[in-house]
Amino acid sequence: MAHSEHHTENNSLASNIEKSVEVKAQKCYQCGKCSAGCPVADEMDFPPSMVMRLLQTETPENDEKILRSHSIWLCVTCEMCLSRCPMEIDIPSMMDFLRQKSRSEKKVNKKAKNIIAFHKSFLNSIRFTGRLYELGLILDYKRQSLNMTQDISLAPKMISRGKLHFIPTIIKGTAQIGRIFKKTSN
Amino acid sequence: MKFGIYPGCSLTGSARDYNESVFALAEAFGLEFTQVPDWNCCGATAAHNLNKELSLALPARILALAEKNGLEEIIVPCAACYSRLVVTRHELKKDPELKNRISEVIEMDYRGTSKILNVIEWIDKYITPKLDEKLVKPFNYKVACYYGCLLVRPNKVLGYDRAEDPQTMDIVMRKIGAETIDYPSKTECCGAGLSISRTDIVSKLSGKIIEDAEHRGADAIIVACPMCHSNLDMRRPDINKYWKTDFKIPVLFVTQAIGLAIGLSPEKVGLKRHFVEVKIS
Amino acid sequence: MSDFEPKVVAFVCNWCTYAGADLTGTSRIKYASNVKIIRFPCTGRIDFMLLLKAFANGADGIIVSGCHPNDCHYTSGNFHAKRRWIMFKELMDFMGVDMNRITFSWVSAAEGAKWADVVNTTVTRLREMGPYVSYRDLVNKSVEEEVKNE
Amino acid sequence: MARIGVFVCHCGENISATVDCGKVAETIGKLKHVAYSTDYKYMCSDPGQTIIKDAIKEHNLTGVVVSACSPRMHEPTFRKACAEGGLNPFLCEMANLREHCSWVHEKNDLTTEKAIDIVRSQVEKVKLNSALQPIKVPVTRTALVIGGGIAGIQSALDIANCGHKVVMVERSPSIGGHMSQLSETFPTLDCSQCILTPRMVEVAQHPNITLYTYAEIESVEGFIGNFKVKIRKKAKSLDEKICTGCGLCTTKCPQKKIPNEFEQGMGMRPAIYIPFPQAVPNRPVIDREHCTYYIKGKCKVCEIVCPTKAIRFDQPDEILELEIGAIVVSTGFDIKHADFFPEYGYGKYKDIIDGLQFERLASASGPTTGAILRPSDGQVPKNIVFIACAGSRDPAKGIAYCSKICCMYTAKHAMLYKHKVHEGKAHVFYMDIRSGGKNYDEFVRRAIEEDHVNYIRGRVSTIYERDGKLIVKGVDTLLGAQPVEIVADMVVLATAGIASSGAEELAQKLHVSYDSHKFFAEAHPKLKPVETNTAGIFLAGACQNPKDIPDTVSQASGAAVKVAALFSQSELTREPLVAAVNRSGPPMYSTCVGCFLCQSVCPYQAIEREDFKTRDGKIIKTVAKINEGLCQGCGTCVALCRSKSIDLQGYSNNQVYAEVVALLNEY
Repeated sequence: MAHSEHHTENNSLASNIEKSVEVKAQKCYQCGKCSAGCPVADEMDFPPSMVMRLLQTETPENDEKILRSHSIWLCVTCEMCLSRCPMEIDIPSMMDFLRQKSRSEKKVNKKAKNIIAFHKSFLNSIRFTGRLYELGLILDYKRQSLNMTQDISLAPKMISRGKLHFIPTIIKGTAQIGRIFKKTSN
Repeated sequence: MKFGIYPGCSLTGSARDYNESVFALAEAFGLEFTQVPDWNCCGATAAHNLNKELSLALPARILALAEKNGLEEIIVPCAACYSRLVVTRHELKKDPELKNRISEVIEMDYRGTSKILNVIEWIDKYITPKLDEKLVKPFNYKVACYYGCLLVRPNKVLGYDRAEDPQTMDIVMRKIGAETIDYPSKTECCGAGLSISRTDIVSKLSGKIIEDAEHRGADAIIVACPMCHSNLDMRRPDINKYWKTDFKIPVLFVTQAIGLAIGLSPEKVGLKRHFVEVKIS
Repeated sequence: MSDFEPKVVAFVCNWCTYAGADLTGTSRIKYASNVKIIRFPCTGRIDFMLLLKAFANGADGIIVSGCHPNDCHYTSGNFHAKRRWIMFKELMDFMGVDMNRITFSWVSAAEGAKWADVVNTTVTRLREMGPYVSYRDLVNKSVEEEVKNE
Repeated sequence: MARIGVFVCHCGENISATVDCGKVAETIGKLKHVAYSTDYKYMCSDPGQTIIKDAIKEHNLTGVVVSACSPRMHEPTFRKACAEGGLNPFLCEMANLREHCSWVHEKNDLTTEKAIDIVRSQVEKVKLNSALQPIKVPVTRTALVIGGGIAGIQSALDIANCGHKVVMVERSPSIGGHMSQLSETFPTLDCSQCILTPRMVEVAQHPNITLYTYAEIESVEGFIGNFKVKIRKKAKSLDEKICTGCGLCTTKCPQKKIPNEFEQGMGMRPAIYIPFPQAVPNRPVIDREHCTYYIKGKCKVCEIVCPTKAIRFDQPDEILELEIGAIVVSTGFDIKHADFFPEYGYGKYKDIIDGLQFERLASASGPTTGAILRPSDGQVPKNIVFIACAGSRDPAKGIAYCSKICCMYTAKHAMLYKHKVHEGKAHVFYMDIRSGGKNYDEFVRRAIEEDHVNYIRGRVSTIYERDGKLIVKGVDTLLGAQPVEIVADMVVLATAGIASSGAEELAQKLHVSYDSHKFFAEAHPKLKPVETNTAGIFLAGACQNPKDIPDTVSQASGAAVKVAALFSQSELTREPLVAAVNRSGPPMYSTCVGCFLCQSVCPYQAIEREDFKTRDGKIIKTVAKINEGLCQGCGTCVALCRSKSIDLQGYSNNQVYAEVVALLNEY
């Protein structure tokens, strides 16, 4: 702790992460156990241990690579990396931070378009009704992602099994939910 | 005895079967629930992916409502909701400043006093003690208990079972007569919230789990999470298409299996709503 | 209160905490300079009346630290210290001495980092508590009053 | 009137980099009673010491404060210098400006002010010091060596060869330790038992060494030169003098299903057993926990078959009381077992073994007579995986340190495997290869270059079983974290080296420090690596931290020299920092009220009774008296004394009070 006081304040992504979510990138010694256990590592442009390594360099070029990566959006928060990390580095929390930073700096990877569209549709749904309205979510997601034909056969089957409602449930506290969204939107 | 229950959105929609089986079990064992009044969605994966504060505020509102209504114990059947609620309680306990800020956001007092039970904890506490006397149709099948991610991770926060090769669900299943298999995919991820946006990944990951269970001779996969269920059950056609297979192994909620074992009808526990036909009864 | 720097005296045993604090130095771990150490052979040697003398002489806080239970170089000195400490604490609490100003800890010869931690948390706490003028006032007042009465 | 000299050391730049030493000397020089104050670059150097000696004479000093490093480092140096300058050495105190000030604070005025406060408190203290004479105590020239592995063996032989008596205590039935379990040793691949066994025999036959196996330390009292040690000789249930070691009993014992400790559980042994063929002493013991007779009350087959009638079922444990002058602790280490690893199956897969188990498989005297076979089905593994850093360097599992020996023995294991199974494939998952040491890195390179061992840089995430094979999932971090999945027949975990079981209890009996991992702590990380904080107790081998054989043997010889040096004198001088009950005459007086509470807290039974008598012999009063030979100066009696009649020389009430006042008040 005291040693780091010698360093000048820097604005690298790693130091931002340390300040915001108390995850210290320099703790990583590159054993790769996170990447080895990550279920989506082979889909990622940078597996988790590589993200850690890029952070450690603290260069603007590599910080940029992370924020523009597909990896941060593919992370499913299954927590396997944290569960097995010998250094107990909270990669999932770090990924949450990186996703938010990537969005706020408008650096979202194009391939992650659908994933974000889904998340946005999800939040839109609860924003106005308080609960998830699954049919609404699917329709809104189709609108946002323009994937009109996806899952076209699923909906009728769901409806026939009573798993999809036509009318959303609206809770009493919707105004309050709206305010929660507003207050946390910064 | 009265408990609070936070069903969560899935149980009112795509996981109606789970909901039905939980309520059927409660009824059979003379247990009564009080729903957390006017509950809202916990925010799930979407909230913590896009907005950390929102991901804490939504569960905090639920917990505050439970407290306000004197619910000392709430059962949360959905593993995803369970995870969000417990994580929120942990984060707010750790950081009193954050707790005050969130209390202000939700316009309610939050103290973090309600006890949160996942479905297995609920079964262990209230069902298991009276299970032997009610058991009429032992569940004589070989099953693969699938815990997924959110029931056991992050283990240090949830403090439930063990992170590798958990056992609690296996123990419950053995109590009703099942043989449980040891298989490594127990806590591998099914693809979770990528179901709609990246169906290909979900098909791949869920397919691996199903293959592992089938390969080791399981007759059924037992789950305790609506998201896992929908990925393994509702996504089965996608999985079979992705892997060019014809996996037929059914996926049951643990509450459904118990329901059958105590003699409830397949309809009563919602088995008819599954996509993959359940030939077990 | 932000500029206030508390004066802290640490009463430590030679074998564990003094050696531990030496290790903090050897390891170049930094900590707040408010603390000054007085070496005793053993925490068993520490007469707790000395703590009151320290407060009377301007200390804002005190650390008492020795070997972990069972690790005492002299077998049982730290147990005797602990027992006397419990009595002393009750008594002082009753008499209105602020026991939050005293940190009692175990730091072994191998726990250099822990020593820095004990010092830093104590100093941080004392910075918030402010100077211990109430005790010094009490001592001075009673002397003045006694003089007056005579 | 007091005339104090103050000598402020820069310690090169160690102190002066953050403390303004000149200012310290100048400020202190202005204090009342300070007759001389100066600063110098290296006070401990010869010219530095000369400055002190000259000043004592020139300024007629009555006390000296050396403001330098920790007194734990150089107090003897400066006390000696003072004595040479004509001042009683106990009139010298040290102010710790280095470890407690310059090294732990930033450079600023506050740090210099703190330094001044520290020096001032020592000036006030030293004013109250009194001239003391050292106490002389005799030395018992017998050493105790605890633990009979290679460390203990080496120490014992070295001390015994210096002509001193040695008592060796080993808790298992044979000496030899882990080294006797090893197959071949790196980096030369010479057979471990071949080089160890002659040494074991030498211990047993050495006229100066008394060996107690199957024995443990019960208690240790006393101090350097004069320890009193109680040893529990556990009942071996036979008369060792009569037993010829023929071993008939061990072959006839009907209870044969006890996991063999020597084979790391990969073989079975009977209840009456000799741990391994080369055991020293080569006599069996009965494991009472598993013996049918002790469990069910009948059997006695061993007694019936014994040709010399040596079996003694009712033999009790024996307690020996020994006078000991010095102690070498060489209790060695244990390793973590496979069940420590949840992600590798909690130990449920038979073909995941630890390093010591592999040693037994590879050993010609092992359960497979040297063939590498899977424990599950006895097949030769065609594909074998070694995992380095299993548990080590893993703070999440509570072990942050590097176990030091694993890189080398993993390379050795892979090499041995390749030498025995030519067509097999060996893979090593590693994080770093730490092969510092003579011919060590060359050895690892040989494994890679000549034996084609496949080194993969990455840690394994999980291992599971499928169709009788072990699936090992890792990544190759040198290929951008590319996934690696190996279908293995056997996995060897290079598990962390940990402190030996019972290390903590032993440390507490010995009153030596130990770290959070229960490894024994050395007195100084660099300059006193063999000593402990307790005078007369030394360390050898892996009880301090995991070490390989050469390091262990070197340290063991080092510890032996420390013991030999101690035994080279017939008397020791001890610091006279002991307690004293006040006395004044005439004829005799003490404020002691004779409550003797001090007696009840004294850990050394050093408090005696003294009667004050009238001229005609009538007792007026009985008061406490300190036996200086026994008192160790802990001062517990001082703090407890209600009438303030006991004081501790060197840490008197007045001295400590003066320190407190001086630390807190500027004047």
